[in-house]
Amino acid sequence: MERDVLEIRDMVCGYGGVTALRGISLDVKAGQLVALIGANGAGKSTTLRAISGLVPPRSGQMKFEGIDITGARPPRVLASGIAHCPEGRRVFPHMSVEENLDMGAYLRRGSGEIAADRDRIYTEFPRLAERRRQAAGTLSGGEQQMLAIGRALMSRPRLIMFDEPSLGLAPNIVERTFAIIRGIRDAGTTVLLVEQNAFAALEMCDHAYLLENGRIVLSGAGTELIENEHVRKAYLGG
Amino acid sequence: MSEFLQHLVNMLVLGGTYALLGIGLTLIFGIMNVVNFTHGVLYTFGAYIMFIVVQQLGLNFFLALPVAVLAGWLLGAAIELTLLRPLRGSDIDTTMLVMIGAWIAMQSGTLWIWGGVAKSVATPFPEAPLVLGPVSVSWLRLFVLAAAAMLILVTYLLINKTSLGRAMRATFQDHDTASLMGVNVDMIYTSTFAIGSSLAAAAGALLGPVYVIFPQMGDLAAVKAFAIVILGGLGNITGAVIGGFILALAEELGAGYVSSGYRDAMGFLIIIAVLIFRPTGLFARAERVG
Amino acid sequence: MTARSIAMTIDQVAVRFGGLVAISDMSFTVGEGEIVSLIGPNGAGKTTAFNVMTGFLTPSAGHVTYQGTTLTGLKPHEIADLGLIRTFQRTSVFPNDTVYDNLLIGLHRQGRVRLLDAILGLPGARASERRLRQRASELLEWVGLERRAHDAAGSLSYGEQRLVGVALALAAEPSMLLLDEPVSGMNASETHRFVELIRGIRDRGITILLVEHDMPMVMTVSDRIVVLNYGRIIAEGTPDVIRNDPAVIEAYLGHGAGRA
Amino acid sequence: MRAIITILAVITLASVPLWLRDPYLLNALITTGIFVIGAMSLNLLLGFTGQLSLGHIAFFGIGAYVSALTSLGFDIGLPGDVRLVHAPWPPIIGFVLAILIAGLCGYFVGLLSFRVRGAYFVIVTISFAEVVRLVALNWVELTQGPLALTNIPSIALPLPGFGELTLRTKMQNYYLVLVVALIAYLLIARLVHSHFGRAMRGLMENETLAVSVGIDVTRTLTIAAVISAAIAGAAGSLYAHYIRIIDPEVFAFINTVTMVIMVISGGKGSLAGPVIGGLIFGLLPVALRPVMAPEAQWIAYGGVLIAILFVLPRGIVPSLAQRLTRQRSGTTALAPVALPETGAKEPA
Amino acid sequence: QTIKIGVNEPLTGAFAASGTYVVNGARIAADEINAKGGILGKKIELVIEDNKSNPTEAAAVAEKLITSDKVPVLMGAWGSSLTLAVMPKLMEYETPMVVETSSSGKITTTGNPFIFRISPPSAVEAAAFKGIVDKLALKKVDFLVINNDWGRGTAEDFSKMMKDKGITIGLVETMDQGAQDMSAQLSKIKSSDSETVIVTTAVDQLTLIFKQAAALGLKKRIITTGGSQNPDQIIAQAGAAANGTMHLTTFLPWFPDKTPNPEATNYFITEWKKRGFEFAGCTESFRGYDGIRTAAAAIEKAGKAEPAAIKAALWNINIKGLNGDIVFRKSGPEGKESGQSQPNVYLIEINDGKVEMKTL
Ligand SMILES: Nc1ncnc2c1ncn2[C@@H]1O[C@H](COP(=O)(O)OP(=O)(O)OP(=O)(O)O)[C@@H](O)[C@H]1O
Ligand SMILES: Nc1ncnc2c1ncn2[C@@H]1O[C@H](COP(=O)(O)OP(=O)(O)OP(=O)(O)O)[C@@H](O)[C@H]1O
Ligand SMILES: [Mg+2]
Ligand SMILES: [Mg+2]
Repeated sequence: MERDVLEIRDMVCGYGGVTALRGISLDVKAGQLVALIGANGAGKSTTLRAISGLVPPRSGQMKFEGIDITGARPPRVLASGIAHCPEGRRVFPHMSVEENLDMGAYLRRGSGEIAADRDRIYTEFPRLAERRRQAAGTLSGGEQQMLAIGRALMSRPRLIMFDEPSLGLAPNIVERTFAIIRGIRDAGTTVLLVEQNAFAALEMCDHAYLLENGRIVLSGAGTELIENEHVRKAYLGG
Repeated sequence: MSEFLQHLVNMLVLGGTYALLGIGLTLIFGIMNVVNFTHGVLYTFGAYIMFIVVQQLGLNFFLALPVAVLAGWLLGAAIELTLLRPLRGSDIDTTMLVMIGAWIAMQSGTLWIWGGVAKSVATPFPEAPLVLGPVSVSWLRLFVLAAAAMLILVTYLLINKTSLGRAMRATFQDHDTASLMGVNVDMIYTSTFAIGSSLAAAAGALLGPVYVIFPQMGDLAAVKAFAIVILGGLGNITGAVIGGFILALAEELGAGYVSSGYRDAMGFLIIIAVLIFRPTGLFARAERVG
Repeated sequence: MTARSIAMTIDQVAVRFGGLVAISDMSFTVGEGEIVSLIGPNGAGKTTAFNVMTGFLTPSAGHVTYQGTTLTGLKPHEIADLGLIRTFQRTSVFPNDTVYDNLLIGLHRQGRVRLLDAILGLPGARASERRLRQRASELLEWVGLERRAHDAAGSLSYGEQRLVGVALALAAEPSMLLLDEPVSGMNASETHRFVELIRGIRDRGITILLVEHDMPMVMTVSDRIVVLNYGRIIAEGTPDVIRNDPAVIEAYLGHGAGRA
Repeated sequence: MRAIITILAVITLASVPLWLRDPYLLNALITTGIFVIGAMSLNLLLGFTGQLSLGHIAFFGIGAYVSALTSLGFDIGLPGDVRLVHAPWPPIIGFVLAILIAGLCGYFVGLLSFRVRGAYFVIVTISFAEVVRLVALNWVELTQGPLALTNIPSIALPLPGFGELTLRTKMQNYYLVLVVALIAYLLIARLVHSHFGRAMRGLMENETLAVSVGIDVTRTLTIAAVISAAIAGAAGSLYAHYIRIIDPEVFAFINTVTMVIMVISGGKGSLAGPVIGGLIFGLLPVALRPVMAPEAQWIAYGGVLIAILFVLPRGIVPSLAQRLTRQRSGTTALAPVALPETGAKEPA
Repeated sequence: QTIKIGVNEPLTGAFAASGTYVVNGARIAADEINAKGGILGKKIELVIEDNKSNPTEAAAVAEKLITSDKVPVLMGAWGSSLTLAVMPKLMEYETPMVVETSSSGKITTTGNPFIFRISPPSAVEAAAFKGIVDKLALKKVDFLVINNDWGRGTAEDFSKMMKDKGITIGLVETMDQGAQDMSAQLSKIKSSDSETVIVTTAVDQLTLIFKQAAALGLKKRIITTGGSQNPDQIIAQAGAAANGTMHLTTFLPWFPDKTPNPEATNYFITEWKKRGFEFAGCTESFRGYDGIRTAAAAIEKAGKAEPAAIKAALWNINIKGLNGDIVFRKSGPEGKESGQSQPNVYLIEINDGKVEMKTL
């Protein structure tokens, strides 16, 4: 389990004239849960977008399972085994809950297995089962978030990236979501997690990176970061 | 009474025509969000393909139809690749204007190549109409009605029941996220536009022989198509069909019982009235705030 | 608790979407100058309640009264004119304008001058412009986004956009503020700072109704909490009462949330 | 800086008749100018409230008919054997009435626009224009229908103490159009830079949010529609008195399309956009006429349109302004990379 | 050194087909004249401009032809609204124009002394039709006309004439120019109790009407007016549906010998075919041919290529056009009369896909 599945070297990227990431290097080992924390605007989401190919990197290199994915478009990144649950839910508003879930399995074949996965998600989030025919755009914020998480799980990735999955979820659902994330990690899926709920994220992760102003300024085991004075002050409210 | 029956039959035939005009546009305008001013040109294009294949090459009418559809598909794909793809992500008004430019240029090109004189296409259908009591209807138009119904059904199934259709809808609701789901959005853009275009060409190929074929024939068709698509709610195929029949009914009864000068006015008044009471078309999508 | 006058009354409000009951028979009040939190599971109807209070939705039954005015039939902007201002759960900014211009638009209520004055550029209109710019700068500083003043609001990160949303609500000069999950997307330290901001707002006499899933924050800041589940009020009381209410723990807090 | 450019532009435009003696080119400039006024009014709606009026020619045409009928007089039967007879009035009154009545029509369309947005507004405006066209075509007693209103008098300016000045020459008409255009430009500029203009922008970008901070949609959109329609009506009146014949063809869809081309190619939402776009697409046909076959002229016209948007996708003025600021400050002015919200927007 | 004649025609837009026909006819006339040595020792040169089927453009084109190209006389502008838009320019620059197609009565009645029209306004056509009416034993007629000056004018003038003859007028239905589906109007006419329908519109809509009337089982006598019908195109496109229809026309290319000027007709038709144009276009293009010959005759008579002289000379010409003698008579308010010539009008019938002349 010591193999690096995801290796990122000196990645720089941005939007138009803005540079959002100023040279990021990070490694994610197989089967680990890696957390990425940082303040608003630090570049966490951009990092995930760069990995999944939504924002093309300007320089640097990315490898997944030894294969170069630098500059690959999202479908290829997904096909190579990386799923991305984006920030801000991003459900397809005029499609039903069920169709949204099916979109998550777009690249998969075999309707039987897909249906089984869908049912598993309905068991995890019974609320979604109640609303399976409702247009996703009319769901409440938290319901949409559950849907976004479920949809990302539908692709059965080997590496899954969550961008603030707890956003807008009720405490009991946050608990369940974190349990799910731990569960898939335990089942062998690698996880890259961006969370504002830094305490919870650091507590459950195997390794963590702290991002500030588009640079990685700190990394280590989750518990190490929790102990860190700067992290406590700036991110844990202590 | 017999006049009324005849009007009703006309309405059915015309409504089918309108629905056919609407579905191609529902894809491109309703789902893809491109204000597609080339819809009318593609309609004209389909009709001219029929003219070339049937009248100039002397091939079979029924063989010409799929040729026209295919040609529409190709032209649509070409338009998307050359004109729309470079402007992906631009404002909807920018792409609209590019489509206006393409419309003007292509229509004039048609005029240049074929001249302004109207053409017509011979069909294998008998000239004598089908007479049922007090009403008569031409065989050709019955065929068009049947073909329209089939195309509408196929389109409906494609959009609502296939994974390609689902990917199309997803792409135009949020194309970044769709690509995260593994959708090849470039392919979807091109194929949606191409399918919509082939439907426009199909409408032209079917209706060209019913009417006559000339360079500006698509303009009126396009205006009606826009009205129908919006009346039925953007992207809603069932809505477009019902919208088509409502428009046909309004025009038919408007011309029959109000005044033929106000025939088209009736259609537009209905549109205004419907939108006053249902501001997002007959079949609005559910929306929420907050 | 001292007897205070009532700012808002929600009276037997119900909302249905087709067959779906989002809120049923909801009644509670918010006192003048109070901070009340409205909490509950996802889909309980909290945002829907906000939509009713601010006129974006017409309730299927019941009505809302704000400072003696029944809000039924009022349009959202008329309700905003009464000083009842909300924020949105989703990020909501004017994406193509700079952050600074966003705030100027948000200051609409304070910047009204007669159309003719504005067109003719009369001194009154110009003085008003100056005041607005002054105020926009203050607000910018207040949310700590000075650095981003001239960036398009749509290009900010998620969390930054949420801050703009709150600043916009404040720009509209509320007498009562409805905040829909204001700290979602903020970390613990940022939340901390935000709690101070909210207290500051309340101290200026602005009533606050808060929807939030961040329990530590809700528990520290609220005077009173109302709990919704499936569109019904299942509990109401001080943070201490709510924290230990078994029904609330079961439906919402979850058993691990004791730490909150 | 901007003021200097504006003043220079005005001086240049004002000097044109002094050195340009070719009546054909002056004629082209005058008709272009009239359409530019129409385009500016369309820009007020499209560029500043985001509502695309594809029936904008209706207001222009209404202005033209009102002005023509006021100055020609009419005699029509009303229900119940009443006749409404109107004796000819001076064209200048027609001009004022054109503005008022077009504005009134704008009011009604504005009320509608409070309910319908985006594509739905587009189709309502198209429908409105078509209905108006059909009324003009079929109410033969009033409008002479397709037989056209002919012999419309030229505008005469009352000069107190000196009687009247009838504007017959090209030069006089040129200055008339220029002055009206300037007034319209200033009016729109003041409007969009006021707090009212900000309200319009707010509505355009995020209506829900705008409403929640107290912006009145109905009022804002109605005022914008009224002013826009009134300006278009003024342009229509100028058209009627300059061309001196008017028939229902004036409502042709292609005329609206021409204005839309002028606005978007020049840059919607920028004040100078419709002027620049208008001059280009008003004069392009004049430039193309001698060099190629008629059909080819249209193809070239469409081609130029597409080419401009490929190079300057946001329209000439905004795209160039963006490049200039980028060069000057060395950094990019930020355009937010489109990240759609969960609620899909309807097309405009 | 040439003598210029301005041609202001729709070559693009809705009327492109007709405008192009007219221009092609005009070219034949110019080539013929030049082949014979031109006029006044100079060749004539046609300055052809496209008015884009748009009145504003038509006026601009007139301005260009007169001021930039300095043509002393124009021909144009096909449609009535196009011609009407040009007329103020003629006054402004005092330049005459030969109107070859437009039919609106207004053109010659509003007092524009620079207008010389060789096509018949509907009143003239109605008057010519008067003699035929009795032979057809009409009792009650419906109208289906294009909703423009031409259609409306025809309905009005023919109704007036027929009422005087004791014929009852039934429905007057209109259709928009460009409309493709006339079933509603035809259904209404089908259920009326008239036996004849007078139809006025351009050839494309005529084709559609015949087809749609056949599809609806409408079995009434159809008579078309206006002379723009291109019967050959109708026969080709409407097929059997055209059988039995009658057409009022001003030119008889099928029977050159029966035309007022057989020699010219034959020359024109031969030339037309030689240039590879469709025969069907003759019924429109002859107007351009006659128009240019009229203008040329006036220049010759004037002895110089100057507007005022040409205008004066137009009053004095007398040439044999393809559809009759072109001689201008005064029309309109006194002192500023326009010129109007009286072309011949014929009735033809389509039978078994062939054009037959009805002797009147
Ligand atoms: N679409 C965009 N266009 C332009 N700039 C952007 C865009 N998205 C993000 N940025 C900029 O990139 C930087 C990093 O943003 P990013 O979204 O990665 O931050 P983040 O760490 O995820 O913050 P948050 O916690 O608020 O979500 C910010 O300065 C932001 O303004
Ligand atoms: N326009 C609508 N159409 C149909 N159902 C709706 C609509 N708006 C809301 N709902 C439903 O009503 C319920 C209440 O939604 P609401 O947004 O008020 O929940 P909430 O309490 O704010 O939840 P969250 O904490 O997740 O934001 C949800 O189940 C939602 O799916
Ligand atoms: Mg983020
Ligand atoms: Mg909510």
